[in-house]
Amino acid sequence: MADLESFRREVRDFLADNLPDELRVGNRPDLPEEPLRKWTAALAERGWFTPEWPVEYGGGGLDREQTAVLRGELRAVRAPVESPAGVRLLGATLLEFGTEEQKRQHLPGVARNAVRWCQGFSEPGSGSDLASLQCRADLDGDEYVINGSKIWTSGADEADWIFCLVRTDFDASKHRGISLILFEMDQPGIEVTPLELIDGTAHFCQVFFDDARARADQIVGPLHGGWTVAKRLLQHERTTDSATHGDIVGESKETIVELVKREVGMNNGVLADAVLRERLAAHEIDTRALDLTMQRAVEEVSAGHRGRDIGSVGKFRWADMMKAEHDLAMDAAGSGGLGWEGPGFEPAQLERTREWLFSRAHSIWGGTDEIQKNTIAKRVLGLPE
Amino acid sequence: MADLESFRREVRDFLADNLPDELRVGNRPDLPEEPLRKWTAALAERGWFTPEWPVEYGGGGLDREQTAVLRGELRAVRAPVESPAGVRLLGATLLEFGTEEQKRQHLPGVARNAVRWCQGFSEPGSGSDLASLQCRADLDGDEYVINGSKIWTSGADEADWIFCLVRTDFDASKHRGISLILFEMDQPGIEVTPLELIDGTAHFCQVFFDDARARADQIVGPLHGGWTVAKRLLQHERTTDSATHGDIVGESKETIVELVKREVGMNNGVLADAVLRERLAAHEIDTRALDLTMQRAVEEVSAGHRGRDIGSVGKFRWADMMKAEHDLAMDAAGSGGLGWEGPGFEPAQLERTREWLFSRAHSIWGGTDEIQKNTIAKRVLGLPE
Amino acid sequence: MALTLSEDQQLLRDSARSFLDDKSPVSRMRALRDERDATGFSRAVWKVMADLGWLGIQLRAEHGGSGKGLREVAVIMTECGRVLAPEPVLSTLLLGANAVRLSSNEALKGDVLPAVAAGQRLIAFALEETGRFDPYAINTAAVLTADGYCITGEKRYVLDGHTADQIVVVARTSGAAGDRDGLTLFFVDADTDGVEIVRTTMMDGRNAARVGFAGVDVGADRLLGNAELLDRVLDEATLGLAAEMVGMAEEAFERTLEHLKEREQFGVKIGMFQALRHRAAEMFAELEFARSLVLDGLSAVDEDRDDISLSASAAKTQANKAARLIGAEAIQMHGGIGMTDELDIGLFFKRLRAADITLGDASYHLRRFASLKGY
Amino acid sequence: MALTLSEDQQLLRDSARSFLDDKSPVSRMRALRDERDATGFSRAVWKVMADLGWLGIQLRAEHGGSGKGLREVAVIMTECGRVLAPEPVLSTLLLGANAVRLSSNEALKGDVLPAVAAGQRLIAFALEETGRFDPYAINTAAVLTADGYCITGEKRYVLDGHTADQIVVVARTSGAAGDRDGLTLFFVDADTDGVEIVRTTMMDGRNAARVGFAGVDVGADRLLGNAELLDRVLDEATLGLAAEMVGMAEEAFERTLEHLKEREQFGVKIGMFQALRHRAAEMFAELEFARSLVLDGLSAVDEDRDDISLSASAAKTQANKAARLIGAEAIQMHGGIGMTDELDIGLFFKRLRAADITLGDASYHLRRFASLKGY
Repeated sequence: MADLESFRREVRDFLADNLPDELRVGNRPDLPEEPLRKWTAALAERGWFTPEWPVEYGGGGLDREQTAVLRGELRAVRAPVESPAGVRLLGATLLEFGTEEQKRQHLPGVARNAVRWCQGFSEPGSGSDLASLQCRADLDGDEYVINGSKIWTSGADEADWIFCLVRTDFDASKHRGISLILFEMDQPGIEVTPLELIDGTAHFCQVFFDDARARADQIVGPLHGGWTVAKRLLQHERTTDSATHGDIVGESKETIVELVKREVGMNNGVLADAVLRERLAAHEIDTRALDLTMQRAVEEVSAGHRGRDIGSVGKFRWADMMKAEHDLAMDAAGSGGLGWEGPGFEPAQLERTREWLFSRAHSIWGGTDEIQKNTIAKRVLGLPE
Repeated sequence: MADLESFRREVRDFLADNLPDELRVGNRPDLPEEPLRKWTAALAERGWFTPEWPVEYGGGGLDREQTAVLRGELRAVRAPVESPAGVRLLGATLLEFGTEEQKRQHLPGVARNAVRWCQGFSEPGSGSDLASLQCRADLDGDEYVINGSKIWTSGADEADWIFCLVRTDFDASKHRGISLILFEMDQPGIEVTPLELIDGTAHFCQVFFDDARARADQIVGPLHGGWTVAKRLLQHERTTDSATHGDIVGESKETIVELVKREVGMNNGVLADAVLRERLAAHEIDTRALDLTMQRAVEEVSAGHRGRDIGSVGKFRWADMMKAEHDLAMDAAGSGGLGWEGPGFEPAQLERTREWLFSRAHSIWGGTDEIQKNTIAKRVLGLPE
Repeated sequence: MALTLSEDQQLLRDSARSFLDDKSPVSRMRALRDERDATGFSRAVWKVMADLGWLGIQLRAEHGGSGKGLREVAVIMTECGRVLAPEPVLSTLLLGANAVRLSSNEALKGDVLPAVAAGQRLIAFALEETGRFDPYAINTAAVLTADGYCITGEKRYVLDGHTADQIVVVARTSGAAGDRDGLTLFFVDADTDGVEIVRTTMMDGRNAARVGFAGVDVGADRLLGNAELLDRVLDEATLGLAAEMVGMAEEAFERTLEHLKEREQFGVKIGMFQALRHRAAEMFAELEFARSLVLDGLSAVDEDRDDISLSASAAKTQANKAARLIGAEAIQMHGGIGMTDELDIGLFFKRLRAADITLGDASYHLRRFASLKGY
Repeated sequence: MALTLSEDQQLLRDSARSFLDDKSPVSRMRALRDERDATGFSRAVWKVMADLGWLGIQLRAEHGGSGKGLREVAVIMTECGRVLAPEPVLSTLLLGANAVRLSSNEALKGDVLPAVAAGQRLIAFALEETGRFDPYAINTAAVLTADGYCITGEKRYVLDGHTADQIVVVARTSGAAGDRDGLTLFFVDADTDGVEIVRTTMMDGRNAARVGFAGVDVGADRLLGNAELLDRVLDEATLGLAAEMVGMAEEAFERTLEHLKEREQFGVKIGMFQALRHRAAEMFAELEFARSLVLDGLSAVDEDRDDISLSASAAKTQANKAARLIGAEAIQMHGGIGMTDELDIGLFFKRLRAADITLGDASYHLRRFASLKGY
């Protein structure tokens, strides 16, 4: 405990030295560029983007308690901490399945946030049936030739590398012929098209491969054994997405409580609308329950009392919670929530509307609600199939 | 229209002559016996228990408009009109599938409410999978010998006859070996045991057949073709149950609106609890929508614009509605709704508690919610199987 | 009380459907949106609607109409809903012109209604001032002057306000925001001095405006009525909008059913998954309930029953409930592709929610229903 | 904040479970109900619970206890919930005795608590006067007399009131029904003149009473505290009850899962139907959420955090939500047989709903949560 307190002081000193006030506003899209770059570099140098990774791969080498202290302090001062797909998903997967060469080649770049990664899993025809993917990799000497298409690839237009599921054995059953392979995005034969969503933005891209190339030694995990690797990666996605929603929502923004209070007004210290009041309380309790349940799941998984599939509960309830929050915001705002662009609405109102629209994606990406419930029924509850 | 008005006057005259004031309180369990018997006999004599049936089978021979007038007038004066299973289900089925002899033998007794019928469909092992029934009928001369068991048979302890689904062909596929047969309950080889439910009452019985006997000419519809007859009968059940819930609920009792007002209290002309107020309004709107939808379905089915499977919507939404009403009553009553028997609670409170418990059956009997939704998905929406 | 369409009404529906499918598929609304079209709808289509007799369908013959009922307007709105037609049917017909039609200002009727029927006049309805729908929460003031009134205030979410030739404005001649008493409806030319119109772009591609009244003088002959008129106009518009929602929800549901029948996952059509089948059955039930309550509400108006307001609130409550369920499930069941702007289903999702909020969400109508029922 | 049980707590849970499975299966509660047993629970089992150290588990050593926390009481209550044990743990331990334990009346503690720990004293808690839970809606009056107070009023739904040796009664010394100020807790012997107890039979087989106070004199030395004490007692009891509900819901859920795995329809196990599978996943999620909030609330008490009331209301809200869903689905998924009294699942259904209503339904706790959060 004493050590932990001295570590806390170390973090606070670091923050005092490296985090200017203008950045202490949470993850906002409009942060000043140069200070952000400097802060990010300082954080990366300590390995604190990836605090739990070993130092030799660019990590911070911290234990779980220290990591918790670090995260708590960062949150307390509203430090902007981007959490790119590379760190959250690829890192954990490479640590578990990568060769020593792969780790040394890729992890430091991820840890310094110097190399941007994107994920090539879904395909237009595959949807929830991920294993039905058709994107193929044919061996040609010491390289694979990649052909096909990936969809829902966020950040593909800015990524340096992609971790991509491809079919390497065309005769095996659908789950047994898949490999996870890494290759560079900046090469001939790769085309990226942004996908406009119902919220009017392009969070995702579609990527087309026409004889793109990947080195054969960039396959992660066993050849044709990529399905196991991918499933593990998706578990990470489910756990981290639901555990870190606080970061995703963005802390500097008006909270849902503040929003409802402002839109609906107070009456003798009580929200003027009794029905929205109960909905708001129910939403806050749900959020609390989700946070606690994910914390507990982490404790129980670590202690070996549970399998990782419990993350599926977090994923679908997180989606429920996000949708409920945005529905609540919309209902509190009334027609004020129906603006799209231009004059007549506050920028914050327009942003809320678009976030409401985007919130519908939460129960689809990263495994639909239906897939999560299938997983719980089968793996957690042991119902027959 | 003029004819309809003169018919309305005829009904009113009849009511003035035959329905004493003490009976103008709706379907209550505690009505005075002798006046009730007289009233029922008068109604039966006119054929008005079964107003739409042909006169030769003991019906009233009325057309649809006249029937509507009659029902409206009966309802307006809160006339008690028992609606036994015989009238609602067997009657319609015999009219459609019965031989002339069967109609002449059975319908007048049903119409006069003189012969009581029960329904032998479900079996302990069959549940929703009705066609998996095992109760068997073996031909022995001009009689069938019945062996097996039926469950959820309401009124079996008081019934004179049973209409019963039995297996007559043991080699055919499960839907093709079933027949609907009629036989008397008062015979050796039939034993009836009441089934106590969670509400503490025994609405249903289990019936055991040990070499019971039925005449071979009492099969309704084709031999081995009972499944088609049964399905039609269940459609009638779904339509009439959801269309006539007003009668079932009992009109003289405190309505849910009155109950909530009394329990929760009013404040400036508005229910003192804003959340229960919205729930109550939602419930009333649901009830209204259900009534209108069933009326519309009848119009559309008559006009040939729809198949009868629309009744499945009525059945599961009716169950939802009944459960919602009783949940609302419970929530309005608080701990006052938790009594079981004895002192400390009003009789009406105890009755409500038991009705709440019984309300859970509505989404189970007559085809579970799940079966209704399967039917809608397949027959109405045409989803692939 | 007819819960099914008459033969004439079915013919009207069929001809409306075939016209709209042909001349106004969803792609038309999408193109207007993408081009940020200044009008936001097609004046040519509006003219054809007039020629087809739709715009005067519920007006008396002397005003160029064919003397039908609200049900006929609703038949057209349902069909417009199916293709998301952006023409100002709700705003001009059921809000603006209807306020004139239902008023006792005969002079104004003679001037305005024939022009509306001919498709030559667009009328907006300037009511709302707050985010959540609350038709009596009016601060806009109308002060008595020598020859009429002077109106000052700001209105928001005025549907199709940017193209209106004339505006019905709800202002307060006495009392305070929240009072029903003291509300008065005036008829104002959009080009009167002091009227300021700023177009706003709505998420569902509809067109609306903020309309400011900076001391706008209006003659005493431009007075339409009081809160009683307001309530009646809103009831009829609410039912019309609910009918439009039934059309939108029906189309979104049918497109979703098609997707369930076509899309394969894990080697089978996804419509074979029981969880989705059961949810589809729920969607169907909500839609049928909405349809019934809307038809009943339309009958209430056309038969002048005494439960018009009650029926309107019941219908909108249920239309909103169906819209919310079907909108959400339409996206969810389409999966990732349903989240893309490329597919039309997202347009239905947005329009359904916007219509849900417009003229009162479920909570508003539940409370109104409760009040009308005396609790 | 520990969200998992410590090793000691796991041992306690395991030994409680094995004792209760052995000596107190659900059939014991059923037999007591069917026989309309005058006591309604087993004094012999109660004695064993005392011998096992359960009844003094959160009492100090000087009072015959072992000085553990609320979490240990909750572990026992969860296990009692799994077998629907009818013993007066909630009423005597977490309501009656806890009001004494949490008071500053040291003399009374010395007299009462050791006897409770030994299983020799039953104490009821007479609070409610209205149907819907509202702990400040108290009309029962305590009027100052020469040597104490005189209490007049009538209490309902007093859990296990019919067997109580002593009764904690919440009465009003000032103010009007609804006020928090003016509430005072007194400790009254059940055999005092003027105390009238009528046993009531509850639908879940629990035991309760109406307790009348017809001018009951109580000494000034029997005063326990005011509304602050009341709130704290209710918070701890609410958490204990929520823990019991987790046990009941867990058992009902597991029995339902077993049914899904065994029952065949249409030639397959019904647990293979996707609609049921998805609903089972929802039940599981609600149960896990309830478990988390209950564990967190127990930590709040044992660590004396400043959000005890907030956590208690959050936990009860979610326990109620889980109870309602799991109770309803347990019956529905069992089908017809689930409606029969023969099967135990109906007993869980009734007890879950009764517990849901007891000490406040979801609406009550949502409002309390909102107030505590300042909105």
